Order: sequence, then C-alpha cells, then structure tokens
Amino acid sequence: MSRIGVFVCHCGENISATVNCQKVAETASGYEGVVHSVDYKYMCSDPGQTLIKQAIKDKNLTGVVVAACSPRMHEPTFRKACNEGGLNPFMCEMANLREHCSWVHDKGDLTTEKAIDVVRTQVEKVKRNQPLTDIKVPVTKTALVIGGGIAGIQTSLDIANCGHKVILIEKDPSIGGHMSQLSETFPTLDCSQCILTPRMVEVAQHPNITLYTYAELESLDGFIGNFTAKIRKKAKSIDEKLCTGCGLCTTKCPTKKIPSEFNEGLGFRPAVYVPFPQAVPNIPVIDRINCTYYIKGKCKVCEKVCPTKAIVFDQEDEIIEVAVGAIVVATGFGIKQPDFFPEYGYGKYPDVITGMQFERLASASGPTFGEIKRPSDGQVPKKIVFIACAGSRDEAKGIPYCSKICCMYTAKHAMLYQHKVHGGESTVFYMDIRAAGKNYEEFVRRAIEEDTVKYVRGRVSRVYEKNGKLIVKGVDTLLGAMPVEIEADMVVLATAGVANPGAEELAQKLHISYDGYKFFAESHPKLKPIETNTGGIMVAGACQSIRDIPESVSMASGAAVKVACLFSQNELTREPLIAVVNRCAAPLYSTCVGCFLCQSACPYQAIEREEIKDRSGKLIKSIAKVNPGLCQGCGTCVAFCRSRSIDIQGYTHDQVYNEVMALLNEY
Amino acid sequence: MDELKKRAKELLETGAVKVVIGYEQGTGNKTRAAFIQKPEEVSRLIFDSRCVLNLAVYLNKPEVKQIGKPAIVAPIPVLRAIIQLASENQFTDDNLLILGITPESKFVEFNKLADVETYLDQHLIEIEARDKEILEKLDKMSVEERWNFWVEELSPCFKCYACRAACPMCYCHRCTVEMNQPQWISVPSHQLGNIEWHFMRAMHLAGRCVDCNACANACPIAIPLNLLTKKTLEEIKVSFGGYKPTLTGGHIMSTFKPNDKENFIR
Amino acid sequence: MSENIYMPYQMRIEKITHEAPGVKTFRLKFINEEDENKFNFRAGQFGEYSVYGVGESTFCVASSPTRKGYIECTFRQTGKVTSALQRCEEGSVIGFRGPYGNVFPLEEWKGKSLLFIAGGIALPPMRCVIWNALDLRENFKDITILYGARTVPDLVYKHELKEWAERGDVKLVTTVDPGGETPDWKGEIGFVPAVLEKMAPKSENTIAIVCGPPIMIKYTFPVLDKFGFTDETIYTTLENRMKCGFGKCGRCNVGNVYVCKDGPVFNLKQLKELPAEY
Amino acid sequence: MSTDKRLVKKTSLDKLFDSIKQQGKTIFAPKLKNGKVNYEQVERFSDIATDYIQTTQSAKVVAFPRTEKILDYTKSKEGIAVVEIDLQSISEVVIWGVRPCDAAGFLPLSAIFNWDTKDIIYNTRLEKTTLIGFSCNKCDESCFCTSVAGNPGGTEGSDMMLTQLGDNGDYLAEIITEKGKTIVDKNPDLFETAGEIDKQKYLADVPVKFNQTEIKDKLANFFENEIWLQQSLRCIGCGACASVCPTCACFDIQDEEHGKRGSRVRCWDNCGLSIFTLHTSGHNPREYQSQRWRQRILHKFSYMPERLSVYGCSGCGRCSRACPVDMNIIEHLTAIQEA
Amino acid sequence: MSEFEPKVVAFVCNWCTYAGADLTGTSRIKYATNVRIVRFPCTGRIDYMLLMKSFAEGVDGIIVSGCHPNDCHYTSGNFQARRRWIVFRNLCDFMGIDIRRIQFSWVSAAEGAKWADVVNTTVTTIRELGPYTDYKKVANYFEKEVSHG
Repeated sequence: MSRIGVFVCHCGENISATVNCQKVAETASGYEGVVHSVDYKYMCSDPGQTLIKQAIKDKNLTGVVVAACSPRMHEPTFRKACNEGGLNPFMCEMANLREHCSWVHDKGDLTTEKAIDVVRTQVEKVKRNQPLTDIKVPVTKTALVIGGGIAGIQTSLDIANCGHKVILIEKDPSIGGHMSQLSETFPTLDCSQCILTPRMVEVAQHPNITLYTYAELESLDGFIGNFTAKIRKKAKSIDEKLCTGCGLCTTKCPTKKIPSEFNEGLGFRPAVYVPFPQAVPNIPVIDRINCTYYIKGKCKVCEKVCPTKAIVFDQEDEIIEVAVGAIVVATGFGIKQPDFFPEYGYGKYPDVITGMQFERLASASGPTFGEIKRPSDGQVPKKIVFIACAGSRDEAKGIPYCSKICCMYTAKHAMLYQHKVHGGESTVFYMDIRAAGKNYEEFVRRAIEEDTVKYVRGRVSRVYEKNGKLIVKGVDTLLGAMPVEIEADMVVLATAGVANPGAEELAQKLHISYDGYKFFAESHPKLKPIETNTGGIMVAGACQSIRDIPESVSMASGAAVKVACLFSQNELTREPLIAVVNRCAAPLYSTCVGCFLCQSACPYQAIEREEIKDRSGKLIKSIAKVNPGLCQGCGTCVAFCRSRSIDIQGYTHDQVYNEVMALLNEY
Repeated sequence: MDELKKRAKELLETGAVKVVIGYEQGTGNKTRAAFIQKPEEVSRLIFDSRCVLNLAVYLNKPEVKQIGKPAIVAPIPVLRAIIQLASENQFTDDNLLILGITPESKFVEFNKLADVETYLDQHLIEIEARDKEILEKLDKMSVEERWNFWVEELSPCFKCYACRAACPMCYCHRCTVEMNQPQWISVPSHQLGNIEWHFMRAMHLAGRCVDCNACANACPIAIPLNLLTKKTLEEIKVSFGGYKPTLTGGHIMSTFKPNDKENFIR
Repeated sequence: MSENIYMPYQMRIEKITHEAPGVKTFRLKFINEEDENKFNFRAGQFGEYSVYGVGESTFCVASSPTRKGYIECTFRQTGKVTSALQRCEEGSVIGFRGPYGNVFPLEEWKGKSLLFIAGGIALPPMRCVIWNALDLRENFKDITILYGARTVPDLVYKHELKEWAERGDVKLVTTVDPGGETPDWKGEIGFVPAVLEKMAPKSENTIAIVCGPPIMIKYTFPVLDKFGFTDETIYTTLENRMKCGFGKCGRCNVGNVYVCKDGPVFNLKQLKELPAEY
Repeated sequence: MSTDKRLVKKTSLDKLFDSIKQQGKTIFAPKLKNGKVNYEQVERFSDIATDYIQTTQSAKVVAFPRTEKILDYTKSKEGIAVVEIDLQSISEVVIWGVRPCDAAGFLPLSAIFNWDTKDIIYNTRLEKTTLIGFSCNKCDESCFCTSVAGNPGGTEGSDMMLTQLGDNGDYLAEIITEKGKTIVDKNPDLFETAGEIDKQKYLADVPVKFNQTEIKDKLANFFENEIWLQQSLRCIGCGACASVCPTCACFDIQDEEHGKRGSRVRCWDNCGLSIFTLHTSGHNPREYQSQRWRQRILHKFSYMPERLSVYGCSGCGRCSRACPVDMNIIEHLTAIQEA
Repeated sequence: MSEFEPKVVAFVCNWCTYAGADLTGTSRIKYATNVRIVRFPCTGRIDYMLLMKSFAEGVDGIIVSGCHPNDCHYTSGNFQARRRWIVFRNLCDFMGIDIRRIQFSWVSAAEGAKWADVVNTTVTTIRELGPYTDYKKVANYFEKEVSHG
C-alpha cells in the first residue's frame, strides 16, 4: 500500500519566489497514494526534518518525496531524516525544484507547472522504491603489492607502517627495480643506491611485510576486501632458509660469462648469481637456462662448495595462495629496445648505447666502477652525443606520447659526463626541453650553462660509422633546419619508456583495464588517478604512465593511503544501488539466458557466471550474477539486457518507466 | 548431397549424434526441417535453394535438445547463426556437430566451431543488391514518407511473433514483450505497439543479426522486417567496421572504440 | 448491470488486512447499491479482480456467501496486477467481475463431517467454505481444519485461526514446516501430509476438502486413501491461468473440461479423469 | 427463408459495389499488397483482387478484431468513471468476396462467443456485418473444406453468395438471409431472375482428405500419444496459424494506461505461444510445444465438437499456408486418422 | 489556441549533466521551462525504449546528455551509450522517426551555461518543428482504428 508524503520546501524564498509552493503541495495531495502533502519554509532545517519524521509516524508513510533543492545537495540529509523517522532511507526521493526549476525559470504558471510535474514523477517513482540496505563487505586487512621497485617498496612500507600486513612480490631475484640501476638521480645528483638501499633493507626486516622475490602473480579471484591471489614462486634452486648469502657459489660457478641484466649487458654474471651486491634478499638464484648442470646434467660445483647445503637442484615452482583485501600494482615500466630504430645503429655499433646503459657506466657499482668508458674498446669517449626522444613523441614509431623523464636524465647524463671526463665534449639533440618540476629547469640550465653541454634542437636522422668514428647526422632547427654532422666517440639514446612486456597479461589477470599503450588505466584521470576501475586495486608508479622517482613515491604513498582507508574499517559499506539479476521459480530460475553480453559491457568486471544445477548436479543453465563487491551501479548492463533480466536498484525499469509516464501524462 | 547423406547415416549409425537436423521436401513446393533420428531415414534429406529456413532456431528448442546431441545441416546463414549463438554461450563444440553446406551446395564437415569461424571469414555478410536498392530507395524518401511507409507496413502486424520464433537469435526464455512490470510494449497489436515491437527487435538484433532473412520469410503477411536489420547491419558497417560472428572478443554493441563517431552529439 | 460481460462491478476497498508477507485481504463493497442487491455467489466461486490501467487477475472469493454486503479476497503479490493491488489503499476503487465457476456442493454435504486440509496461500479458497459451513453449523457434524504453512509468519488469517481455535465446535490443527517455527509456536511442526497421518482422520460420513501447493496435494491424497476416503469424498479446487472466466479465452481447459466453467471445484474422481495437463 | 436465386451480370458487379458504398457502408474486400491478398477497406471496385485462392487473414476481424476496446476509464479524486464500449458506434460493414470456408468459420466462432454467456460485443459486430460470399472455382493443395463438412459453394454463414458461372461468366446470386435480401431490395435492377442453374459444375473440385468424425472419435483417446511430439518437432511456437484462422477465438484482456485515463482492451492471443498458459508462479500446464500443438488439434477436432457440437475448423487451409515451417494441417490430420 | 509549448524531456546522467544543470541553477542562468529532467546514474543506463515511450506519451523533443568522452564517472558508460545511440539514431531515421527531435549532448558538471544553451536551442528547434503530430497520431491508435483490425 502506498502512503506517500510530499514535502515542498520554499527554501526561504529561493523556491517560493518563482514557484507557487502551496499549489504544488495542494496538487500533489490529489495524487493517488499521496496521503500527506505540505509546504514549509526550510525543509532541511531541524523543524523541517522533524515535520518529515513526525509525518512518517503519524501517517504511517511508506514513501517520502522532498521537493526542494538538488538531491546532490541534500539527498543524504533527507534520507537520514527518513531513517530516523523509521522509514527505510531508500524510500525517500527528492524533486529538484531549486536548481532545476526556481533558479532557472521566471515566476509564472509554467514554472509552477514544471514543479508539479517534477514532484509527480518522484511520487510515481517512490511508489516503486524498494527498501534497501547498505551492502556490507568484510575486509581482509592484508595488502598485496606487485612489484618491488621504488613504488612498490614505498607503498609496502607505508601500508606496513600503518599496521597492516603486506605481501610484496617481485619477479626478479631482488627488489630495487630500475632505481637500483641508476647512478645518480636528478635534480639533486644524490646517489641512487645510497638512498634506496636503506629502504630495501627496511622492507626485508619489516615485521608486517612478507617478501617473495622471484615470484609472480599466477591468478586473482574475488573482489574488493576479499581477493584470493595465487602467487607463483619460481624455483630459485636454493633453499632460502639454509642460504646464508655467503656468495661462495657465485664466485665458484664455472659459467661466468652471462651478460648481466642488472648491468644492461655491459658486464657479466655467473649462472648462480645475485643481481647486484646490495640485493635484497641477498640470496642467489640459479639461472637454469645458462647453468651447466641444467644444460648438460653435470657440474654441481655450487652444491659442492655450499657450506650449508642450500643448493636444491630439483626445487620446483611453488604456488601459494594468499587472501588479501587490496592490491597495489607497482610493476613499473619497460624500456623500448632501441633496435627498432636501425637508423641509429644500436646493436650494430657497440658504442651506441641506451640511457640505462649509460647509467650503469656512470655508476660506481657498475662494470666500469663509474668511469665512462666505451663498450667497444674501453677508451674514454672524448666526444659524446645524447639523442633525446629516441622513440618518444614519434607517431611513426607508435609512441606519440612524451616519456617525460628523458629530458631530465639526458641532462643528468651530460652533466655526469662533463664531471667525469674533463675536457669532454657533449652534445644533446633534443626536440623540446621539458623540465617542468621542482628545480628541474634550473638543473637543465646548469648543465647547459655551468657544464657547457651543447644543446642542439633537432632530430637526428642517422648515426653511422666513418673511419672508426660515429657520425651523428641531424638538423639544427634553430638554425633554419641546417644540417649538422657531429663526430662522436659514443652515442647515448634516450629511449622511450614503455609498458612492461607482461603488462597486458597481468591486467587481464587482475581484471583491470589498460590503455592503448598497455599502461594500466586509472579510474578517473583527475580525481581517481590511483584507483583502477576494479575496486580494491590501486596503481602506483610508472606502470600507469611514465613517472619519475618523486612522482612514483608520492603515488605509492597515495596508494598506501587508499589501502589504509580501506583497511580502517572491518566491513566496507556500500550503497546498495547496484545491479541485480532476477531470479524466479523453477523451471525458469531466471529470465537471464546467459548470453553474457553484459559481461563485456561492464566496466568493472562485476558480472560473473552462476551455474544453476539440479539436485544431481546436472547443469540446468548458466546465468549472469552481479558481484556486489565490484558493481558500481552504472547500469550499463541494464540498458543492454534484451530480456531485461538485470535491473539496477534505485533506478529500476519499473521506477524509470513510471517516472517517464508520470512526466507525460495527467494524473 | 550424397556425401551429406552418407555422413549423416554414419553419424546416426555410430551413435555419434542422436539426430540430424536437416531439410526435407515439404508439402507443395515447400521445404521444411527434418529431424532424422534413424539411419535409414537419411534419404529424406535434401538441399536446394528453397531451403531458407534457419535451422539454428531448433538448437535451443527443449524438445530437440531432449533427443540428444544433434548434427545440423548448415548453409552459410546457419553457420553464422551457430557462431553467434556459440559466442553467446548457447552451446560449445561438445554439444553440436556441423554439416556445412557451401554456397556451391558442397558438403563440408566442420570439426570445431573455430573452423567454422575461420571458414566464415571468406563469406562475410553482404547485403544483396536487391535489398540495397530498397534501402537506398527508402533512404531517399523524406522522413515523413519513410514514417508513412513503416506505419503502413507495420500496422497490419497482428503480433503472431513468427518473426521472433523463426529467428535463431531470438532465443530469450522471456522476450521483453512478455515482461510486464513495466509493460514496455503493449500486448495488443496496434500501430504504436507494432512499431515499438519491431523497432525494439531490430535494436536487439543490432550487432547480432546474421542476415538470414528468416524473420521476413516467416511473416505470414510479408512485412519486410529484414529491412530494419539490414539497415542496422549497414550502419554497423559504416560506423564500426562491420559485423561478423566471432567466437571470442566483445560483442559489437557491448564494446566501443574511444573514437566512435560523435558528430551528432553537441 | 450491463449486458457487456466484460464490464466489472465497481468496488471500493473497505478494509485491508495484512495476512502474511506479501499477502493481503481486501474487503470490497459494491459502489453501486443495485449491483450489490443483484449480486449472488456461492462457496467455491471465483472472480476477475482488476486494477484500472493494469489489468485483471483471477482469484477466488474468500468470504462466505452467508456474509452479505461485501466480498473478500486474499491474494499474494506475484505478478503485475497483484503488485498493483498491493499498492492500493483503503478507499481505492477496483473492478470485480464474477462470480464464475462451480461451487462446493454444501447442500449434498448436509449431515456429514467436514475435514479441511489446506497449505500456505491455499487457505483463502477454503475459507469461504469454512465460514459458510460454520455459519450453517447445525447442518454438519464434526468440522476439522488442518492448516499448514512454511513458517509461522506465512500463516494467513491469523485472527480467524485464533477464533476457530477458540470455538468449541471446530477442531483446528495448525502446523509449520520444520524450521519454520517461532520460539512460542504451539502448533504442530511437520508437513501437512505427515500431520494428517498422525491425526488419523475418520473417513466415515466425512468429506475432505484439500487445497494447497501441488506437492502437498500429491502426498495428501494417499494418506486420505489410506484412511478410507473414497475419490468421491475428496474435493479440491484447481487454479489455472484465465482471462475471461467464462469459457471463451481458451486458456484454462484441461482436456475438454473448462476450469472456469466446470471447475474450479472438482472431486478426486473427476480430477483423475482429467488428462495430466494442469 | 428459402434461398432466392438471382443472376447478376458480370458487368453489373461494380454497380453493386458502388451502390453498397453509397449506402455509407464500409466495404472490406480482398486487396493485393506485398504479394499477398488480404481483406482491406476498399474504396474502388477496381482495387479488389480477383486472382487469388484465399486471403491470408480470415474475415473474423470484422466481428472479432485483433484489438478492441471493452471499456474506457478515467480516474479522479472522486473515484473511477468507467465507460463501456458504445455498441451503437460500431459501424455497418460489408465484406465482399468472402470465401465459403471463411463465412462458415463464423459458426464455430459464434458458438464459442455464445455458449451460455453471450458476448454482446461480438454479436453486435457480427449483426452489423453483411457477408457477400464468392464461391470458389479454384482451390489449392491447402484447401480441405470438403473434409470438414463444407464445400466450395457452401452458403453457410454468408448473407449472399455469388458464384461465377464459368470464366468471364455472369454470377449466380443466392440470397440467403434478410441482410442479403436488403441488398437485393436496394438494387432490384441489378438482380435479374435466374433460371435453373446447377452451380455445382462451376465450383472447384476440392478432394476429401480425411474424415473428421473418425478423427474426433480417435482423438477421444489420443491424449497420450507420441504423434504430438513427432508432428510438433518442427513447430517453432509462433501464433501465425491462430492469427489467420477464421475460427480461433482465444483472446487476452489487457489494460492500456495513460496516466489517469486508459482503456481495457480485448486482443487476440495464440495458444501456440508458451506464455499463453503460464502461471505467475512459473508453472506452465502446457510447457512444451507438443502440448500446445495437441491442444490446438484437440480443441478444434475434439473439445469443440464435444462441448459445442461444432468443429473448430472450416477447411480454409490458411494455417498451412501461413506456417513458416510447413506444419500442414491436412498432413497431420491424415496421419492422426491413420495412426 | 495558445502558442505551441513543446514538451521536452531530458535524460541525463547523475554525475555530469545533472550536476551541470545544478550549476546552471546555482549560476542563475535562465532557460526555457519546457524541459523536464529525468536522472540516471549514467548515460549507459538510459534505455532507448524510454525515448520511444516518451514520444508515444506525447513529447515533442528529447535531450539525452551525459559526460564528455573520457569523463564518465564509470569510465566507459558514455562510450557504450554513444555506440548505442549511433545505431538507435540511424534506425529511428530509417523508420521515419524525426531525429531532429532528439538532441544528444555532452554537458559536464562545469558547463552550466552549456546546459542552458542546449535546452534553449532544443526548445527553439522543436518550437520551429511544431508538435510531433505524426507520432501522436499513431500513439492515439484508438481514435481511428481498432474497430476493424
């Protein structure tokens, strides 16, 4: 039985100046099912709210329409008042008479008519409202952080320091990521490892952090607050409990000439190795592809020398299952392999190197212990050319975006070179210098002005070898596109930053979306840059788009706060305005025919498959099911469902249909 | 045909399938669906240009399902329907055997749905020239003329739902017209309700219609319903690059491109 | 009254009683006095109740013909019309066409004992007969009512159950399905057929009237058979989808029997002769 | 009234048409559209189709329209004002060119609408309808009126029956009812006296395909038979057969609401549709197509003769022609007879 | 007879256009009274059948409005909707439904002035087009047909 109360607010004179509120209330009192209809000066005031509460009790109201301001303003207020009056808060609707009527129209009959129409739609709607209760979702207060670079490290530490458990997984044998490879960092030129290593150690020692290195995400199920992650711990062939990290095995390993990933191929490592001396954890792994034992079936030198018998050749990958409530994805970025521009001769000429390789050359822990030496002959390059935008901002190469960090690190590289090679000549070819950031522009100016780095604005068309020298051919656009040819001993390419090779696959495992470049997509570019569209999954650092260190760190801390917010409650409370698939009696069970076309329409992967089986377990039909933890209530699925089997609470077919009918017909 | 019959017989003899759904001679000059359940009855199977009924419509019929695993005689439109239905989770490789028929009336057996999908790449949906001409003729009319054309055409519809029943894509257990809270489309047949019904049906088939013409063929009063679906097919071609049934990947209307046209949006 | 057989009487909802979750009873008064005077019905008949703008729905008249001046109906919210009826309030006007269908042969039952067995929302069709018999109490011997529902809140006519329980001339047994009881439940716990079996009803000179969900009916008939009830002494009512109520719209027939005209009241013998299509 | 026989010149047919038109009556006649011939409101004699066996739809629409109002209502604060359909407003209609089977179809239809309760709306519409029949001089393989006690020159149901006497011949007019006579009275000069004419030889030869009495007897104990499933396997469950059938009377009652105003309407329904008998509980007594097909045949050939003493089929063959999947009724009935 | 006042109904999303229309109000920008706003969570929820029903119940013009591309509160609801509109509009046009009477727009929460402009220009357009009699005639089916099929 519908017993609707209508409350028309004057909003002082905001509404009543142009709308005849009394007439609105009077007209509404004549509608079927309306048992109470009044107008009042300020509905949102205490006495106004009391009016509602009292009427709910006195008239036994089953629904309330407050005709006042925008629901975006006061809907929570009036829903709360209804709740206090003993009515389900979702049995209250608002008719927007102020923002959508009195403020935008002049005083007159037409304005009052409109107000009446709007009230009528809400009366018809509220008649069909259903009492709803907030959805409570329990929260597992453990976070999973994927990726042990600076972003992953920072977010793990922040979450852990809030008192929550963190599981950090890193695909490589050590955490540290790209930052650990860097020599110095812009714009302060402080030593990257010096600032990073303490954080790495802190992670390893933090009681709230469980670290799995050499581990990857296998699969993910569940939803916000309630994920189940399967983690594949790749076999290290080392018993981590027994290994003391003495390093004897790595020194005795007969296979020593494997290009070191950490040194970007500029140095070597053995088959059993720790990537770099400060690695966390300091436990080696056996590279099964290059290890003689795994190739030929014999060797086992390491096993012989290991004092603690920690070598386990037949160790297998281990899958562990963990329950987590939130996930931070901090998988970082990849570097476009420069072989995709043959015109720069990378791979052909050993002295054409990437920026990251230069980092290793410049690093005190690198293959040359910090001396800038040419890979080809170990000579110190007298003349060096840096090519910025090697791939970035190049639509033809498929990377129209700016990689953002290259301008700064190229300036840093040139500066480091000038510091290390006295009398050296460095030239930077650039398109534009993008140095927006605290102290960034000053840094670049310093390189140009104090360290006499020569900046040439123009694109390099080719790098080739002539008489044992590299010739860099380009144009100087500031000099009217004059062709320039520069002789160089070494060329450094500021190669574009790209998404990690496995990003797409990971996104699919996580059910998060990604953009055309395979960077993970944030929920909202402005207001939700850290959240993804999948509730409970955040992104931090360069996996979302190329970021420098300070940005990655702030994003990581931001993600940690998002996780901490989530973990601050034992249960998540969510508005119940979500989609529901109808269910009915046998033999139909639901009008859903299981075409699952809604699945591809859902931006939140909230639609799952439910199998209806008979008592013997035989499948009767598969139907769609909305995961209330994931559904955000957009209703895209609703408009898409042919058989109208899915409906959205708060905006049901019955409600909106009757709203429209009420709008257009006399009642 | 002999090859088809031979294979059908084999399948029934070995028990690989319980029924072969094919075409047989009907009354007069009509052909119709045949449900061959005994090997000796395969001689009834025929195939010629009169066989236009889309047999895929039977795959979801409970009584047919109850017989057991079927093999289905499938000219191109049926193959398309099968792939579209499979993409909508209506069946898998395990519960269907496909006896394909090429446009040259040659028998070709498909082991997997994926093979059918590949095969269909060579047979993309093309609207027949005759129909294109009608579409163009309608396009050239003024809005009022087109409105009058459709009011005239659709008014006589008495909602027997033969179009829906003959359409392999109309397999909902409860059609929207049967949902009555709210009653989106009037149960009685009248001008308005008829327009709404056929409009909605065309929208529901957008991006799913395999252009088999079953709806128009089924209409007892010959309303050219297929023009509606053909028009949407054309629009999908122009705006989204065209429709072809695929087993994986999103549905045309439930996916999007960020650069879909929006010149009509302010 | 119009000659147009589709024209409903205009009825005002005089009183609404909440019976159980989703179940209400309406007391309907004729708006037109003339209609009221002409109107006549007997126990077992049904009608078409309509909400203008929504449609018609079929259910029985739940009040006794001995109570004049109004009719009552009890319905559960399941479809479009019953949902609209749920939204109606006291004072609302609805339509009613009827009465249609055959009746319980109360005249024939004179001097016999009556055993009513009902389950869930199927008590309303029987309530009409029960009150009819109670109002003519002297015509009958023992009157026993066995009524079961899934849970205690699902029991309808709670007031009347109390009234019947308090009357000395009726034996009332109520039961709820196991798990459906409340802490203060004093009735039986168990399914209707089982409770019936425990009651060991006497079949001698007794008519059994059974209404309930198909599963209950299915298991109740054998119990009655066991205690010696013959097929002619067991009555039930059938419900089928109907639109017209007078044998034209073509929905409700079971074989050549039209539930709306030849039914809804059948005895078990008649029921057994029907093809299995109801 | 004994049948009066007259002769109408072929050349006078248009005059007869025009005369009826001038009397202000709406004339429905077969008209060609989209390659199908159907009854439509016709203004000119020349618009009438001549070369056809049978219209796609039956003439029942005049007395039993696919959608018709029962009542209007208006809600107000005071209550609901209900206005029933005004029978006076129903216009006088002439159907020109009704086939004998179509006219005969009104008998079972009338039986349904009048067994104990009388449907005054239907009756009024039929009363206001004059049926001018044309006997059949051609038939097709779907025709079977002779198997259901009809014949290609049958006058049953018609008010006047015209039989063309040979190709291009004049017409024998049989004046069957008062309504037929009225037409003659209004146009005496168009109706010449006719001599003794054996119309039989001008009629189509419709072979007898089955014996309906035998089928009726057989159906009495045929409920549980696998033939229903066999026959209906290819039936796709639409309502084409029922919609074109001259004797199918199943209907639905629906409300059409527009705010405080609205109407209750009666509209056709089809026993072939799965929701026809569906209960709101989800239970469906006729869940499968085989059950619905059985109902259709039993209703027409068993229940109706038993309950209404009239068969629910006039042999027009429309269902067979309209069926998208070739559910041929002759074939199926013959199979039942032979089973 | 008084001047034709078009009936216009607007189907808008909660997050952008509804909020934008709120801003129009807060900014006190005046616009035509003819429009009635129906709120939806997202343009993705807007059912084309509601547009059809609106015409059937007598509106003369319709506005459908939501977030600009990439601004959707739900990321892609507006993209989904846009695709549907393309087909819907095309089919409408093909069936002779006057698509000049359906105005699609993107109005963000910051575009209060744009909302007023969208409403005003739509109302002006509809005023010029006049009442949608073609559709109303069909919607009033009982006035003329029904008695004879």
